[in-house]
Amino acid sequence: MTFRLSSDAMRLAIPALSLTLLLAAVFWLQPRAMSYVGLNLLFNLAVPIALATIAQMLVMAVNDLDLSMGTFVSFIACVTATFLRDAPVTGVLILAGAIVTYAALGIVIHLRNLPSIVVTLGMSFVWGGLAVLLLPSPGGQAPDWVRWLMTVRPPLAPMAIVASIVIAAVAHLVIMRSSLGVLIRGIGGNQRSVERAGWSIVRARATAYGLAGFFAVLAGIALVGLTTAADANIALRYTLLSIAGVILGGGEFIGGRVSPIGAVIGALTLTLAGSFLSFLRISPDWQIGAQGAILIIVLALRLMLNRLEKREKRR
Amino acid sequence: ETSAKKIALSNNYAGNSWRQAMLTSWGKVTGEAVKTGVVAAADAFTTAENQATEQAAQIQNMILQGYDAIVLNAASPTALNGAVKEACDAGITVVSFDGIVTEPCAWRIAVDFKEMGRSQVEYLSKKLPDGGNLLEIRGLAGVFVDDEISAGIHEGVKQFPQFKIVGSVHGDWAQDVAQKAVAGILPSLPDIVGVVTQGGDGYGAAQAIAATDRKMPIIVMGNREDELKWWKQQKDAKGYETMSVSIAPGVSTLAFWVAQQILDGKEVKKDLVVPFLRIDQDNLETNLANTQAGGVANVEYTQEDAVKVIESAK
Amino acid sequence: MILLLRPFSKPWIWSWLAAFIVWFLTIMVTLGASTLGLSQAALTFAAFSVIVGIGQMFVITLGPGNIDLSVPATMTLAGTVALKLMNVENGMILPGFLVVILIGLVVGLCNYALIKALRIPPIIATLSISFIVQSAAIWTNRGLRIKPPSMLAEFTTSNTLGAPNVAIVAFLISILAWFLLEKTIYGRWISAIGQSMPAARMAGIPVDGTRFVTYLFCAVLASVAGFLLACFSGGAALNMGSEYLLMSIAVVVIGGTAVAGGDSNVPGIWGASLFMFLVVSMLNTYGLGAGIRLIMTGLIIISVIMLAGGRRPGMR
Amino acid sequence: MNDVLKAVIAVDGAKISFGAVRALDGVTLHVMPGECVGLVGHNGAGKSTIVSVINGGLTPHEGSVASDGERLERYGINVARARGVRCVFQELSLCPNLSIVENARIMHRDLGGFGWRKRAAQIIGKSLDTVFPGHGIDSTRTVGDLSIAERQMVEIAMAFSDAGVPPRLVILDEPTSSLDASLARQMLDHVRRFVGAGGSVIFISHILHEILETSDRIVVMKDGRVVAERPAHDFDHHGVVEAMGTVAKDETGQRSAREQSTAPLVLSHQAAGLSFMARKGEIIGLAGLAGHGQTELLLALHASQAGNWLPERDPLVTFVAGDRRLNGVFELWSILRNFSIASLGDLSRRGLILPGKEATKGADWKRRIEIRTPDMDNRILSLSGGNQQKVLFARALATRAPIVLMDDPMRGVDIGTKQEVYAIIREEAAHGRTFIWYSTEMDEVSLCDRVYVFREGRIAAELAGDAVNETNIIAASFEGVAA
Ligand SMILES: Nc1ncnc2c1ncn2[C@@H]1O[C@H](COP(=O)(O)OP(=O)(O)OP(=O)(O)O)[C@@H](O)[C@H]1O
Ligand SMILES: Nc1ncnc2c1ncn2[C@@H]1O[C@H](COP(=O)(O)OP(=O)(O)OP(=O)(O)O)[C@@H](O)[C@H]1O
Ligand SMILES: [Mg+2]
Ligand SMILES: [Mg+2]
Repeated sequence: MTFRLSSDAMRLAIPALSLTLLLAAVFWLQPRAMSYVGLNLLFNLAVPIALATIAQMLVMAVNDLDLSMGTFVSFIACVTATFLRDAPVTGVLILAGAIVTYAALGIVIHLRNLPSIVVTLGMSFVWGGLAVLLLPSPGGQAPDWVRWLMTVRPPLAPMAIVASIVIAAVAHLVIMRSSLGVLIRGIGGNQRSVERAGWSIVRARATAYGLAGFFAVLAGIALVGLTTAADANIALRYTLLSIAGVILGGGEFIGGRVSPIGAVIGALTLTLAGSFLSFLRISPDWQIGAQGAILIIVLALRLMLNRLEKREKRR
Repeated sequence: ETSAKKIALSNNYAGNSWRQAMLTSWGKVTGEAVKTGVVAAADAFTTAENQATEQAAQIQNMILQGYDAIVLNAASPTALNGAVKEACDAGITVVSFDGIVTEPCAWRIAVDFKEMGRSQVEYLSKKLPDGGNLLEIRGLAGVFVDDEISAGIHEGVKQFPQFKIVGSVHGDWAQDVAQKAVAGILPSLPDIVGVVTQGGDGYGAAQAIAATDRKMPIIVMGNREDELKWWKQQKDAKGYETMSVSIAPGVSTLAFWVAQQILDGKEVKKDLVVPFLRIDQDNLETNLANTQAGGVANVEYTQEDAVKVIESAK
Repeated sequence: MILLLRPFSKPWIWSWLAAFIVWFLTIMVTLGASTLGLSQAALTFAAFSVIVGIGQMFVITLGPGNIDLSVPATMTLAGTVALKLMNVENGMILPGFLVVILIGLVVGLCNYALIKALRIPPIIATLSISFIVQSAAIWTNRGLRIKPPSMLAEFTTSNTLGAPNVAIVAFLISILAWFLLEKTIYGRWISAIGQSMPAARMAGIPVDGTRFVTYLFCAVLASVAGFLLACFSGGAALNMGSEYLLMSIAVVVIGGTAVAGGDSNVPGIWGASLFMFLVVSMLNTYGLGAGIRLIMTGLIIISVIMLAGGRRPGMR
Repeated sequence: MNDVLKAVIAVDGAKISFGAVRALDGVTLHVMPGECVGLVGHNGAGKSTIVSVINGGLTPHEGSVASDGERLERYGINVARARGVRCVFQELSLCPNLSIVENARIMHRDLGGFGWRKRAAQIIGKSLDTVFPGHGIDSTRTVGDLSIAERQMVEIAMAFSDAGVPPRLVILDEPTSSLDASLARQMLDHVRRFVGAGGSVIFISHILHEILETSDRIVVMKDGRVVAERPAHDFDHHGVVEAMGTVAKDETGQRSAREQSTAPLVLSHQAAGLSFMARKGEIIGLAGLAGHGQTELLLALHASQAGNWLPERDPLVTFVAGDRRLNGVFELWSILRNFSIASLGDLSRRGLILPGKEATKGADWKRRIEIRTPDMDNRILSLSGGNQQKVLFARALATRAPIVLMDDPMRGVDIGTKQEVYAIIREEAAHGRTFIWYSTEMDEVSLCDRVYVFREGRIAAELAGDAVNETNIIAASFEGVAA
């Protein structure tokens, strides 16, 4: 073979294949899913997860980890369902403030050389507290334009698919193709040499965090658009889901090795895995355990494909 | 005639004894109903984590699977509205209970949680006419039920101003969390005469207080077997008096029958109310005897019960 | 002066300082009347976080990405199964305890088997296992709360010479952990692996064996903590471990262990565990609402790490 | 004084200390246009530190930096780059997760704007073609997938590349440490071309003949000071070594051919090509062009002997890493702990470490191999690159393992130390230890009893006794390629 897969392409091929296999299994179990409406139902809740995964990926690209993703998205959801609807100007200001706070976190973490895990763990309490203050009991309502955006029915493909493609494309352009993306990933790969080339690491890290904040804000808004209302605990699981999504998509914890398209695929895979389970009709006792099993199976699949790929490469 | 209809239970959490009792009741009653051919299927689905987003996905999957009705204990009264609306649009009957949803197209079998909170203070006012200091144990912050019960309790305190809440902690409806929270605040509290609770936390509070040399205040219980057993011991030993109140896990079976009745074409009001299950000093023993060791005091409903509830709402 | 300042270079001092300040602020509300009660309560509840925290610390020391998310589920399963097996009989305590250890070993084995066989990041592997373990806990007795044998209930809830028994147990475990880390070859090995796995391999360290033992150790400690907690609170509940997921990680990192691995410290875990309990007590005592309370907790954590942080490059 | 006016960069009286260590103790260094300055000195002499000063990464605590006769008060990385100062660092400093093109983007700050990928590819491609004709490196490849030699080539090409600001002074800090002879030759030729065209180069290397034949002027550093500075033709090999303060015994070629074919077999391995075997007391060389499978064989030998699950009481092999950042040092640890990690079994009782024994053994080896540090409890990263390498050496030699695997371990080790290590190796071999030694330096390969020559991942030839010489090895390395 003269054609050589770049390591980026490899990083992508595996998650894409596992998603395809899983999708085939779901269609086999539930042929009804193979329709415009069916695909939308399968995937629309993956849209906010995909956005949160991209956000997490940006933080992971600079060798950090964000443990506050879930509470942050919950907080944004609360803001969206209250201020953004009732007082759009204030709402937008709060969202902008949240993004600035994220960027500031990046700065503090860099300047004081703090472990991002601890800082974001602390922030997860702060965002959670703010969300509880904002919505002590669930409620609020999605702004109409958000609701419209998330329920619009484009021709050809359902909203969920279109949105996923758009998110993947935009994130790919920003992170993989632009100079800014190269800089951010460069910090993950070898911060020292980026610094020696004369770049300001603080500024770059702040930008990475700010961008992550931006994508997380979009995740919160999209989530409210789907659920129509918010509560303070609405997205707590996004922390783990987003990390799992990045990993499933071929990203790594350190070294700036990430793949935005993979991350979106990872988020879709995770969502689909849940549906696959409910189509299997397992006894309630073991339904939770089956979630673990399916994760394991998907990852085993990844490993198998990885091996195949390696063998291919060696030839 | 509903023998061809399929009903699904969408449950958001399975991590405590109340939910487990609820699932057991569902399994028992619907299993019978499926066997006798009342309905074709009644499958239970549980999400791994107590998360609205996951449950929304679960409901969307149920739509795909072609269920005729979805019985729902919701993680959030509002955050599932999108998914519930989609189910209604697909022609599916949605009946929510315990954790109800606000989406108008769904039915609600509600418990008056506010009254549940208020009645605790009312009870205390009868036992302790002079009033005194109260400790409030709340549930999980940001959850609808917690907010409702707490609002009821505060309403009660307003109504009986001889009481004053001097401390408030979150026990997350778990004995060990409650125990920890109470143990932490207790040293700094003045004397307290009563503990108002939300269920699932009374025994933990009792343990925490027993570990100090304080006099045992009146702790309102939440129908858990260990709470009742502790109460019984205290009652036998020194005539301890209190009451216990909670929603019966078997309400899931009521929701099942209501869904069945709606599928059968019955006219049913969107908002139904079930009474909460209250245990008092005199019926403690009978209730304790009827409660499974380590479980929750329970009532299961039959089709006739459901019909009665529906009739009385008209 | 230099002697006075020297302790401030130790990473664990900050968590102790924070715990002390919060403790002081809390007892000041009652002008000191609550000193004994609060201290005992703090020691008692910190003990559980210390036990799970130590296990988590060993795992985190193994390097970036190593973390055990199956801790809560393991605690639940161990508590549930052991209490069911003992069935309130004092004579069954020993078998009960053996089962607890066995559960820890099996969970640890599964965790490492997955990490190794599937080559997946531990965070994902242990998460998957935790779902399965949680299911197993539900399946064993569907969340019924069975009381602990009277001797165990008595032991876990009483004091010896004013110190809570559970705290004494935690203290003994801490001594063991400290000894392992500081004095033995094993301690050197995990620290080496945490700094660089390839380098550890080339230095002849049995990397897989060491990591495997570490995951076992963490799971066994979680299991023991679950068992003690179930006995202490009068029965196992299905959600009793959930608090300890974030808690076990928080006490490790606030305690000054390097999140990037290779550097751990035991005293910090105690400081951090006391702090995590006391901060909630303090905010409860001052009567702050849940929202404010959460925000304050978060800000305090960040301030502690800001004061303590920036010690050494490459901490991230 | 005219000097300072013309100098591309003139450092005057620079002093820098790291804690108690005086890395630079008043160094004055002027680099003129169109000259190549060779910088030599023992490990830890301060060479890399003066590089950091010129490159703007470190601000001297005392002293000044001037350029083109203008004293620069606020000198920093960006000022240096704007004046055309480029640097190839001692440790590899590309981002392994990025492609070569993307690394070029990082290195050249003002390459941005639409279509930068195309421009970057052109720039780096052109530079690679000039420095290493026939390199065969595709610039869209990810750096992490390249061999260590290829990475070094890219880095060198990157420093000579021109994206707007042309390079005027290129600093090469041990650039050839991972290159084999032919690639090193190409690079040195380019340096001469570059200097001939008016550029300036600071060239640091421990391989003295490279310095002697490439530089116009040689600066010798010792303990943070410049101790000698003369035109290159005034120096010879011996003179440089003497100036460095090392008592040189010219030992190259002193190998006495030993006949080992009767010694017992201790290790054999079926690799691709000829089969590999090692006998007790042998020094076996792995030669050939860099990156042709030598390291892989060492890793395979190690993996097949070292237990991953159970601790071994008497391990058969021990390993000296060449890529010390990746699989050598433990960065958080002290020098002592880094040294003792492989021999803890002998320094302990029932799994308990005996601190006294550990310290004694550490002090012993510190003396034996001259690790330049005031205290073995200092952190390993406080050592210069070469001294870190010595620690790794001591780590392996201090074990009882009968076979020592060495992955080009002399990278960055100064010539005095090398001679000592060679002596130790010979002595240990005489006592029955087996050494399997991958080296990119011909001098070292010639020290071996027997040599396996690698080509394209296979063992292509085996040379023994007097057949071990440069001509035969080069012939075997290129056999078939030329044909
Ligand atoms: N970051 C640092 N912290 C502490 N000491 C340092 C640091 N960097 C260098 N040193 C010390 O400064 C001295 C000079 O080091 P430098 O790296 O310049 O030596 P070198 O001449 O490049 O040696 P080599 O040939 O081994 O690379 C050494 O003693 C080293 O230990
Ligand atoms: N070179 C080595 N590399 C890795 N582990 C080792 C090495 N040598 C010994 N060990 C391990 O270190 C521990 C101590 O082993 P060692 O043989 O040194 O015991 P000892 O101190 O001789 O004990 P005793 O006094 O009982 O003989 C054991 O767990 C052993 O397996
Ligand atoms: Mg150097
Ligand atoms: Mg020994």
